Amino acid sequence: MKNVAEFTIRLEQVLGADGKPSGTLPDFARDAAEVERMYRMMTLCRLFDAKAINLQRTGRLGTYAPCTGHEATHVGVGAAMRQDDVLCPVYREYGTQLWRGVTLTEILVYWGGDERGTHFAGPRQDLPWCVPIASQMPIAAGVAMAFKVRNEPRCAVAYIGDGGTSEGAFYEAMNAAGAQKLPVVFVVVNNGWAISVPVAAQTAAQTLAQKAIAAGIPGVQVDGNDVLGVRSVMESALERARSGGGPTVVEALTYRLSDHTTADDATRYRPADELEAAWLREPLLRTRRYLESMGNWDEAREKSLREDCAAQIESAVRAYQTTPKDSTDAMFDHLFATLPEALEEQKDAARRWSSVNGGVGH
Amino acid sequence: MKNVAEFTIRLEQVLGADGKPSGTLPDFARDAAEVERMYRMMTLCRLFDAKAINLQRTGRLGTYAPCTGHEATHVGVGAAMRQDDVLCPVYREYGTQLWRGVTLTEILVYWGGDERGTHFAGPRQDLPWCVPIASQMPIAAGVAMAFKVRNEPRCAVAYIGDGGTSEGAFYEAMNAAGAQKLPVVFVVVNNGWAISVPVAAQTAAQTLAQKAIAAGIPGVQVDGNDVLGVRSVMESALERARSGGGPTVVEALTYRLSDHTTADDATRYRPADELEAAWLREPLLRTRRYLESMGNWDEAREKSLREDCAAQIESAVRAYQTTPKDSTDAMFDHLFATLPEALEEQKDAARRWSSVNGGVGH
Amino acid sequence: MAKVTLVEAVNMALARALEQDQDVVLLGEDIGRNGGVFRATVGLQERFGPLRVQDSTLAEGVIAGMAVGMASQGLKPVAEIQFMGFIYPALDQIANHMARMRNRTRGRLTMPIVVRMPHGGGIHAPEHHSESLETLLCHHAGLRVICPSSPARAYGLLLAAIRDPDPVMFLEPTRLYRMSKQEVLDDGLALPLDRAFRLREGEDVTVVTWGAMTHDVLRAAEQLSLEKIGCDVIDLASLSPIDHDTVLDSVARTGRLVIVHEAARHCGVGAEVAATVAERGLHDLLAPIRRITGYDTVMPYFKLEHDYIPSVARIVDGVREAVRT
Amino acid sequence: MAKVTLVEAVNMALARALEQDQDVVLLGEDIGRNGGVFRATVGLQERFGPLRVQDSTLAEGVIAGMAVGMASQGLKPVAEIQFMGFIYPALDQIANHMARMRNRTRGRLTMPIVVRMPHGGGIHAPEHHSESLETLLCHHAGLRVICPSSPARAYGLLLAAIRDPDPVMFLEPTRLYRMSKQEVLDDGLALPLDRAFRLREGEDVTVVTWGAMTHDVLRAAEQLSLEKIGCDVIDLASLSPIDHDTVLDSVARTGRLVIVHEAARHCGVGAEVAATVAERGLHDLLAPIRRITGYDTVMPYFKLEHDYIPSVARIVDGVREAVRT
Ligand SMILES: Cc1ncc(C[n+]2csc(CCOP(=O)(O)OP(=O)(O)O)c2C)c(N)n1
Ligand SMILES: Cc1ncc(C[n+]2csc(CCOP(=O)(O)OP(=O)(O)O)c2C)c(N)n1
Ligand SMILES: [Mg+2]
Ligand SMILES: [Mg+2]
Repeated sequence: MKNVAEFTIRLEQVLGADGKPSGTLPDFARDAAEVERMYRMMTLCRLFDAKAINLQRTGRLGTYAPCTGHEATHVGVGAAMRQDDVLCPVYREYGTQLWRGVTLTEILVYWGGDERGTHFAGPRQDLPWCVPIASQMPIAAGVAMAFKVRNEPRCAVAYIGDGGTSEGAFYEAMNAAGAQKLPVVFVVVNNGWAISVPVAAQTAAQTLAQKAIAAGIPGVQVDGNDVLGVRSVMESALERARSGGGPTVVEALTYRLSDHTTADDATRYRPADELEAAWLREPLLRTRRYLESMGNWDEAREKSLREDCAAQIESAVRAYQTTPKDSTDAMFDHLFATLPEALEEQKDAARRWSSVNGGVGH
Repeated sequence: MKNVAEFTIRLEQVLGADGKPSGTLPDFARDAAEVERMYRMMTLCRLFDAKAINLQRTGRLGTYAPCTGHEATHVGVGAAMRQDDVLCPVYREYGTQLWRGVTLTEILVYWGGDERGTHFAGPRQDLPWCVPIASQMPIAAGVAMAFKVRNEPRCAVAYIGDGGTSEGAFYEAMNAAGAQKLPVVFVVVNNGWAISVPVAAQTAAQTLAQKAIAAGIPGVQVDGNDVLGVRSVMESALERARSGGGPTVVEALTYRLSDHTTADDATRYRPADELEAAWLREPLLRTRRYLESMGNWDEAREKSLREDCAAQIESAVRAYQTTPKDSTDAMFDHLFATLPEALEEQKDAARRWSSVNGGVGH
Repeated sequence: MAKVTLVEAVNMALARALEQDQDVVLLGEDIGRNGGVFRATVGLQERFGPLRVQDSTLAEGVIAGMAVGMASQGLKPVAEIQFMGFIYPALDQIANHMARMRNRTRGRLTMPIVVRMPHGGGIHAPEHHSESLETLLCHHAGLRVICPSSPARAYGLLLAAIRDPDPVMFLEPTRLYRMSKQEVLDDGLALPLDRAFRLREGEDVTVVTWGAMTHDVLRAAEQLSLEKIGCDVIDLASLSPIDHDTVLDSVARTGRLVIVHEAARHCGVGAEVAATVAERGLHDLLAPIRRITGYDTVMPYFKLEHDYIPSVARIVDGVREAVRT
Repeated sequence: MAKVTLVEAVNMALARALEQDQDVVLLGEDIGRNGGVFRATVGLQERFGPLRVQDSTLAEGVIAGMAVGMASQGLKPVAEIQFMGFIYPALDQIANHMARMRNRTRGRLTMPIVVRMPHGGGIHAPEHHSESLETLLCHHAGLRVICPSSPARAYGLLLAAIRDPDPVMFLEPTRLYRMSKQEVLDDGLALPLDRAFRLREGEDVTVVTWGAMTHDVLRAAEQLSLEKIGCDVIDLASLSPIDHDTVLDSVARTGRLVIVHEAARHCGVGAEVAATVAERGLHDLLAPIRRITGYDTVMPYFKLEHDYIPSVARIVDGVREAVRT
């Protein structure tokens, strides 16, 4: 037998769990204001998560997918992207979305059961949340294809979870993007679990980054709790994509510190000690330690940051809670550019019955 | 960055294009009778192909997918399998099917537009031809799962083409088979083309064997025009699967020497010189040369083999052509174990209209 | 006799099938350790082991395809699709193989498969978790499509589905999963797979429905009885094939037909019921047929879902109109 | 004015759209160098280059998903699925994204997409190459579904579909691709997307059909005219939404309705036509509605396909019965 191809998968980490540099620091990591900006957003995400879970528990929000534990990945990716790049999210990457201009209120309106949450006043071209697992992947390839057709220096970024990598759509999209050299970066957020299924039961692959090899494109692992590492790896991948080098797969190694969603109870299936150990690697504290080591952070600033976040969150919750229910017309008005005549009657009926029902049939 | 995983893809070849050994000969390759058996089947396939194409051209067969060029792969795989293994074919792997007991008549009946061709009097558990590309892959994983559940030392073998590897189902199945360590071997027949699309446009992967890395399972290339190499690589992969080692991907490098099907005209898209060059690597001649070098073959034997094949083919064509059209009842009788009452009326109508139409509505 | 919810009845039937028949194998996402996101399979992996109750990789195409492969070798897979909205990646296998294998091989390979899936809305779930897509399955010959409307019918029909030698799509209405309890005897007795159930007798109008809507129809019928309007309520239960005779018999008596379903109206299963009556029972009809259905819009996210799902008031009104004309 | 086949008319419309609008991009399997397995895109890659006319990887999910992504950024993709039987891997994208994106984002991202696909049987093709699955698409709100029945209508409707700001599923009947030629002016004029076409006037019975069956229906009508039975033949052309008014107007005059389609009967689009007439036009009906359709079996492999597809004789007989009762 003769060797015909060889591949290596590498792991990047810039900031260790102790908040000390463990690799070569990228330039932005020496800019304290920039690091602070990321830390502030990570903190906002953490606090928002707690509030959203609380709203759900008290009957004021629908099922919600928390992001606790993923903040470094989400913010690192957001910070690496340009504003005119396009994000194709799954459902819990608030850090990236907030960075790009999605509002806390939009997030709440969405999980409050209202499509208007996806109207995104900020990043107008970003895709909305995507519930059918992995289906965002071919879409991201298409977004990238649009940039290629129009010869624009823009990139698509698609998220997918460890569980999502089991769906064919993940691979189909990687493969097509590779074959057509599309400007897209696929971020695999390996948070250890897909609801109750651990990664080891999801695939025999020892890394998820190596799935890129199937498509003939580069795959790289990064410590997903290291916001500096994530941003740095993403910047390289985006640069490569933007300059015509084609797609990259970035596997961010992190951990879902919460239940899958508020409808889930992870204690049923997840060992308590695994969760405990994961908390020791969580992303916020190490970023704070690093900021402190730059002489740029202290207890007072932390306190004031938390107050800022709380205020922002409160105001978003207020805006959410005062958003009146959408009218049934909306179900029809956004179905087509122009409602087919045949549906006018249904639109009228829906409006009529809505007022009779008062919204509940049961 | 640190290295976390490394992979190598290797290529096996035992018999060179010149018919001389180019690698370590497996034991069966020293058994002239065994090699002759394979050569005879390869020859039968080649001659049958010509006949089937001719039947189609003269209006006596429907669209037919030729196998010319693939004989070594197909026969090598067949010879490596045990009779109680299960084959999940695509549509042109007659060499494997014939080896396993599918008859020439069944193949003709099938391409003659009649489901009865899949009734397989021989390999009762084999799957029928599978037209929806890549959909045989998850089925093969399921066949293997049945063996695992019942703890039987049997394997599933699934074929897929180079084009087929672009479908998500290919990868989903590999991944699931890897995660669940199923006894299945996936044979990727890389014949260079998927209808009009060359492999290089189908994927950026430099080999198709490396697609296995995505699933965390072994992938290996073999010269698909080398029947000894194919059989040898398949025997190892099957042995591994049978003993609980899990799935393997085998990429057989061969070439589609024909049009895609009789409905296709490859001259529209395929460079003539590529085809010419491929003929120099075709599988029959080298096997014959090898047999000759074993002192086991000469012109007379060749001639008598060809006569044997022609006789077999003729008798199959006769059986095919004297097979009366199936009755419309068959459409209903095999829909469910017991036809739902609601369909009795339709069954009667179909029977009635069939005699009125005389089979043609246009 | 235990009082159980619909999801508990499903669990009981699955346990019994696993116990009685070694060939029965369950597979699906999160059905093992976690017991299913609705707890339909709770305790089963513990009891029958990880090969009989398998956590699948996250790929509906694999779940369905693996079921096809297992069935082809004689097993009786019972697959779960986590929500009906996620059936799409499984449709290639369901339509092109499961529904056709027996026919394509002229009876050589058969598909004794059940595909279970939560169906419909009304539980304030995320997007894509509330779909009613029975039409997509019903249009494929070779499949049976069943939708139970009570714990007892879920138990008896699921056992029948598992024992049936052909593929059965088993739609479990999410809003009934825990709606109410009913005494269900775990006696292993199956119900017939292609019979509709007459749930209430009435002489004025036939109301055909299935699944979760059954309960709203019964409530509407109760209200209408106060106005002396008698509803003959038929729970189709089997959406393919449909027990048209039961519907036609009823319409022959009442002369009026109202069909209620949650799925979108355009090409919904209600159209098939209406069309068949317009063919075979036209002369019995004293008034136009009415369909009270979900609208021809996307199933809305939960804030508007109760504006989409036909309400009791809408049903009452529709039936009243049918009777008045 | 050139006499062209239906497939040539499709090619003409595609060429014109590519020429007129830089945002139009074609994608699909074998559509480039090879010009499509039916030659619908022949010459277009040569003329417009490989970025405007793209050979896709062999993955229908990618073709549909890429179309969604491209459309979200303002392009107007025209995707080809090689045969309708291979639509399944694309359905997740079509149903969950293409049909819903405008609604889900409340108008922010729109889906000006056309998905073209050969439809139906009768050309002696391999298994899975002859399916009529319009119901699967029609049941999804947010999609338009079009099926032309002549070269001129294919040209005008395809142009309309490409210019429409919403997703249009465009079903091209394979047995019409080369059946006959018709003069088609390449004038860039589109036809309205949601109007049925009345192809023949008659006073005795309304016959509703679409796609390839239109020709068999017209032939049947011709035969029936010899028996003094006048058929009002309506080619629906748009299967979602349906131009019910045209059907109802006709039934109001004829009092009789026969629906002819190739797809399976159970939950076929014919059921929707029948149901709507039984709701809105019941009192006009002098006789039971009749559906003459493919059977509720798997579409057979080609030896039996002409026993499956309604024949002219079967149509003649069905219409005759409708008129006699
Ligand atoms: C096609 C599809 N199948 C099933 C589901 C139900 N489901 C929602 S989230 C989830 C697990 C996803 O896990 P992963 O991809 O690891 O993402 P994570 O939630 O961990 O971020 C499943 C099975 C779905 N949403 N879509
Ligand atoms: C799902 C699906 N899409 C498209 C087709 C049409 N089609 C038939 S064969 C083929 C190319 C297959 O190429 P490859 O996998 O390389 O196999 P080969 O024919 O070369 O053996 C295509 C696109 C199909 N049969 N199924
Ligand atoms: Mg995960
Ligand atoms: Mg090929």
